[in-house]
Amino acid sequence: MKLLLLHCTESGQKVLARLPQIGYRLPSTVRTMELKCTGRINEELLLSSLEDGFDAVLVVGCHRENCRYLDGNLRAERRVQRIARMLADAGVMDKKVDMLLVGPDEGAKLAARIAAFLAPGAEPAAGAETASVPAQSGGKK
Amino acid sequence: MQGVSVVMCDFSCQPRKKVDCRSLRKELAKAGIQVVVAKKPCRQGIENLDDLQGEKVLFAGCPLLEENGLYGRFRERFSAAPANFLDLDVKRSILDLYDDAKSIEQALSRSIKAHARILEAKEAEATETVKPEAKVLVYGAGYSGLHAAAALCATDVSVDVLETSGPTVSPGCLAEALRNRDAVRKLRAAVEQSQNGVFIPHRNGVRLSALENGFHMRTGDGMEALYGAVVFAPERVEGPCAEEGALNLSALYAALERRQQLRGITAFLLDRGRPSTPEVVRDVLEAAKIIRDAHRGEVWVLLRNVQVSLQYQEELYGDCRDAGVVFVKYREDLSLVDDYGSFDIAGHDEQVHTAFSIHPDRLVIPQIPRLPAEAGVFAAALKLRLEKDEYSQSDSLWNLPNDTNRTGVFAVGSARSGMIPTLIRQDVSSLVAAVEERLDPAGFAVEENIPVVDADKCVYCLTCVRVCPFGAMAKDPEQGAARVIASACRACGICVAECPAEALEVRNLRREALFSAVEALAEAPDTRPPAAGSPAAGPPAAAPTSGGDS
Amino acid sequence: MIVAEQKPIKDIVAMIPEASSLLVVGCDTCVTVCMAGGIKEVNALTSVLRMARKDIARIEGTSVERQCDREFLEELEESVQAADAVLSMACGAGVQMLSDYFEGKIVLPALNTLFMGSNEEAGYWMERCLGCGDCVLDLTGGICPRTRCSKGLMNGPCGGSEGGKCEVDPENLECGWNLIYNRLKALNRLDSMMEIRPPQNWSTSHDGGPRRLIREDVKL
Amino acid sequence: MSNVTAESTTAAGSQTAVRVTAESRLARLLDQGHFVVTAELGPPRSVDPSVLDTKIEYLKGVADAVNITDNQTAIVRISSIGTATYLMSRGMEPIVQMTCRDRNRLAIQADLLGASLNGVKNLLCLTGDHQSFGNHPEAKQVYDIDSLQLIYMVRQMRDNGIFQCGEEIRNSKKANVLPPRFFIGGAANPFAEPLEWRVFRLEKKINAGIDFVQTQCIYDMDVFSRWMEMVVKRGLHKRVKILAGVTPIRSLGMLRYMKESVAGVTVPDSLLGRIADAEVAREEGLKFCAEQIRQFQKMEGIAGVHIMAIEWEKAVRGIVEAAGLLPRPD
Repeated sequence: MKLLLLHCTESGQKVLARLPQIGYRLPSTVRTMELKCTGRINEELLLSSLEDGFDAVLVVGCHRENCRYLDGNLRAERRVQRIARMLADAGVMDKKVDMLLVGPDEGAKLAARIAAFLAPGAEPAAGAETASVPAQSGGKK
Repeated sequence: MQGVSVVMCDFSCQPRKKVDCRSLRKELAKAGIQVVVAKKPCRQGIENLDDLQGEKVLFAGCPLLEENGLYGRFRERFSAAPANFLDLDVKRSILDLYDDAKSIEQALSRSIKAHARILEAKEAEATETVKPEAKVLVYGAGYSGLHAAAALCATDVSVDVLETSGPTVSPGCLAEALRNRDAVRKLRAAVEQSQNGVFIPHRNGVRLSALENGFHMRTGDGMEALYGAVVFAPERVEGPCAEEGALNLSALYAALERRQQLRGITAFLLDRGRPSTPEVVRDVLEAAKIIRDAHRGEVWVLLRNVQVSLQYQEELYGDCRDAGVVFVKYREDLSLVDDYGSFDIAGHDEQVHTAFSIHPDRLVIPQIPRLPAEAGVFAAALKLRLEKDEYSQSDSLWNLPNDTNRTGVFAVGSARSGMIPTLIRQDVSSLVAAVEERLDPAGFAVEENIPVVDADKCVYCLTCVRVCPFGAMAKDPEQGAARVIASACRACGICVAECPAEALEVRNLRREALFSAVEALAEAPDTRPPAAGSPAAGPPAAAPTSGGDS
Repeated sequence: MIVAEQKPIKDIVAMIPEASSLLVVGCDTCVTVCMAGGIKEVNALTSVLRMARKDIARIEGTSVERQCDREFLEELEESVQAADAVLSMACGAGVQMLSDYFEGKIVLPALNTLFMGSNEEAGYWMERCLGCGDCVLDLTGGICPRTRCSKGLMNGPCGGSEGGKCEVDPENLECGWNLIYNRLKALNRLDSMMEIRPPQNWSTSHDGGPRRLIREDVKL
Repeated sequence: MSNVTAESTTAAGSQTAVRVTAESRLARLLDQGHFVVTAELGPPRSVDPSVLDTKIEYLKGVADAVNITDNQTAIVRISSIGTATYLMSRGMEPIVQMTCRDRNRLAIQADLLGASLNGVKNLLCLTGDHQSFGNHPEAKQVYDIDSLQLIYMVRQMRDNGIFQCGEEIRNSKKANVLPPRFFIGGAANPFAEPLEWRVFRLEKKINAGIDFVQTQCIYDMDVFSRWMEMVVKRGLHKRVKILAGVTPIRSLGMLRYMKESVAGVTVPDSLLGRIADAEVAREEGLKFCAEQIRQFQKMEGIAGVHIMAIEWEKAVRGIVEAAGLLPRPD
């Protein structure tokens, strides 16, 4: 399960930067991409990310009423909802998009959401960690 | 990617997580990226980078380098333009990574490649500075507008004051104006007598349009002027009472102003329908005191649900209690019988649980002051956001107290918050600083990542003009396309996301660069098998909830 | 401007027949401006379809200036011929032109064409004209009663007008005749509202059959 | 009547036998295997009953049921249901024609309830002529539903006891479902383009729920025979009672007009020649009409004839007599 975090420079970046402080490391299948504001994220970016090979995209933006650009986060949220609905209606079950509104100090919330994305139906987190084996990409470039 | 070189910290500060620079170099060389490793750059500096090739440099380091000003010095040393330099915090990636040595390099190369693509697409740009017009327009000659104008005039800024037809003092400052009768007159005089203050009557509509370096105004009389900044201080107006014979606050204050005798019982009826704002309460209590003290009248204040956030409200309550004002907290079932301008009021006092009935000599029903229509038009022309209660300041505005969503437009008084005289005085002093900064003759730099319009692609649908939260997009009839007002743009990218014709691009993060960066991220192999879900340090409550393949 | 909206994606996915290649064609004029069928929507829909219809080997998207002009459709010759089916993201006129031009191809509509209207604010479009072929705006203060009145009355307002709102949607819909009344009153032209308007000649509308406009002077 | 519900509560499109015999005389006669005769009566344009009385006189005892047109050719006349009620009071059985041009689904359903209340048993569902042909060409058209949808709607009302919206046809939750019960007819035009589609259109109408069909007036017996062959081949004649339509030729001019100006009517040149050569065109026309009917009686799948003597009801008796179809059964 490959997950892309599209996050903003404000709360999104800050919450990511503070993850090590709460002892959380991003799982290896998670990639991050920073944008100035989640308002830049549109349908095209979300969908092309999924097409590029990500199984899910999680948009991480600021809380409501807290966007530096007034309503970039709300615009992103609506677009994400629209695409989520569109994918569900189109019968695309293996791809997901979601939005998380966080404050800089809500690393645990982000971590929980990532975990929920990555381990649907799998063993609990601890088990997953012990099962981890260094990956070898072999011939794949 | 021939043009991009990477300078990377050797991360010797991370003894447990050594980066194998050789394998990383090899990995990146495949993509045509040269890597130069700097040894302890944060301590030893970054001078010895002679074999650096390529025009564009991606510096992969940690926030320490930025904090120590090393990036700045690096840019100076290699005279790198902003478009040719990008810094990347790889320390976080390293911390996030795993004990397995190989995976660090893979993860880093992935991240570096993605950013190299972004850097590659960065365009050289001239550093844009905008030289603003030297004048300020103050919209509104009310209490706050005059304060602002007087303060600005005192700093040698040229000020035009647009005088609307509203009252000289808006509700909220009535008490202040009455107590200090000369204050308003003095403020006005200060503007008039200063060399640089001019009053312009607001007649026949005023048209305002945004320019790169300020605003253009044209009055109905044909007068035209250019301004570098606008102070939005509209006077709010209290509407008339629905009950014939009852007074609104402004009418009562006019009576007090005329020194009319207000003997007998004066009843104030508050919170009808909507809770009263603190300014209204303040004006009411102030009037009550005057009526008690100067007119020997009896005062009843009927209230239900006052907003109790005003700083000095308790104090005022106290004052008025001392002055003998009768407070009644009425219930919903208050009866108000209008007998041709004479009122019978009966109800139940919730605090002392008794019924009451009064027959006041005059009834005052304060109305919620409203922004006059022409001020709304003015605000719309500037794309100012009028939030609830018609304030021009959004909750999410973060900068200085006077900032609005439109750069170059500042708010004081009722446009900014409640009409609280102490607050207005504080605001005006910060306003003066903000305006001075804005009108700095040296100019101000525009945001780096502003959007650019591809006029060939633009279908002139004006979506960007409508969605821009900062009023930074305008129509350009000459070009037949949308235009970016760079000085107002805050580079959020909302317009780029919304543009239906894909005619807008963020200057330094073009669609192609962004998409190929995402692609690069997706292409990179995982560092661990996909089955490895949450790491041990993950949140304790991250129990899986739904099925699916993993 | 013609205003349209995308059909529910479920319907679009279902209407596309078995094919080995599909071409999605947008239109750069009205439907781009109303954000229903421009290049951006083409890209998004193409992405979703690629994920939803994995049975179709090739799904591509493109866009032309105006689908309602043959001359612009010429540009599509090659790509349409290479596809088994074409999904048009234009208004009904565009879909029909495309289907006429490429007769042998299955041409499908991705949009529901809604009305001729205005863009009131970002994300809000409103019907302004029925295209009845017999304009009465000179008599009604520039507000069309046939379009803005739910009943299309010509001698309104009816009894369902309350507080300036129409009974059909008292929350959001303004009574067209109330608007006309206020406008005419402001223009001091209320007398034109007192005239009894005779029944309309609907033969200039679609009721007279599909309409054609022939300008001999231009045709020459 | 109970067998109607029993027989045909299945969705429209199933092959239900026509059994609305208990109330509709037309249905009963068809069921009994009689070669039925229906005629057409155009209501007059004023409330003067004398015209109507005369027309009734001409058709009484000649036609088993009489079609009452509904604002035929989009010209305002007495309403079909109003005329039908008058006819019933004079002891005749009407077939009410209902078009989609002037009424939306609300008005149609309401009128059908009213018609049923007054005893109308037969209904012919039509799209209706475009208003531009009539005397109110500026009128706004309705066409809320088309003839197919109308047929299906009436069938749903009759067999499932529901309105078009799905609500049951009853006055309260406890009351009985009492829908209008009609012997449902439709029109078929074997001569309109595209010819090969015409049989399928009939089949579609059968699937929607018609019990009988009356055809457009026939002049070209060859084309009609070919159409009937296709109908029989598809077994449609077993699913619907087919009444062949004829319009007696009054004059050469009328025939020419029919050929040139009426869409969906074909007149072979041989017929045109025959009438042109005749001494008295009118008599030759009546003779041709009777000949046609005799031919229909021999053709497989034709259950009767529908005589549309436009504003010439007087001629019907002679035609029926000449075709050997008098007296009519009870």
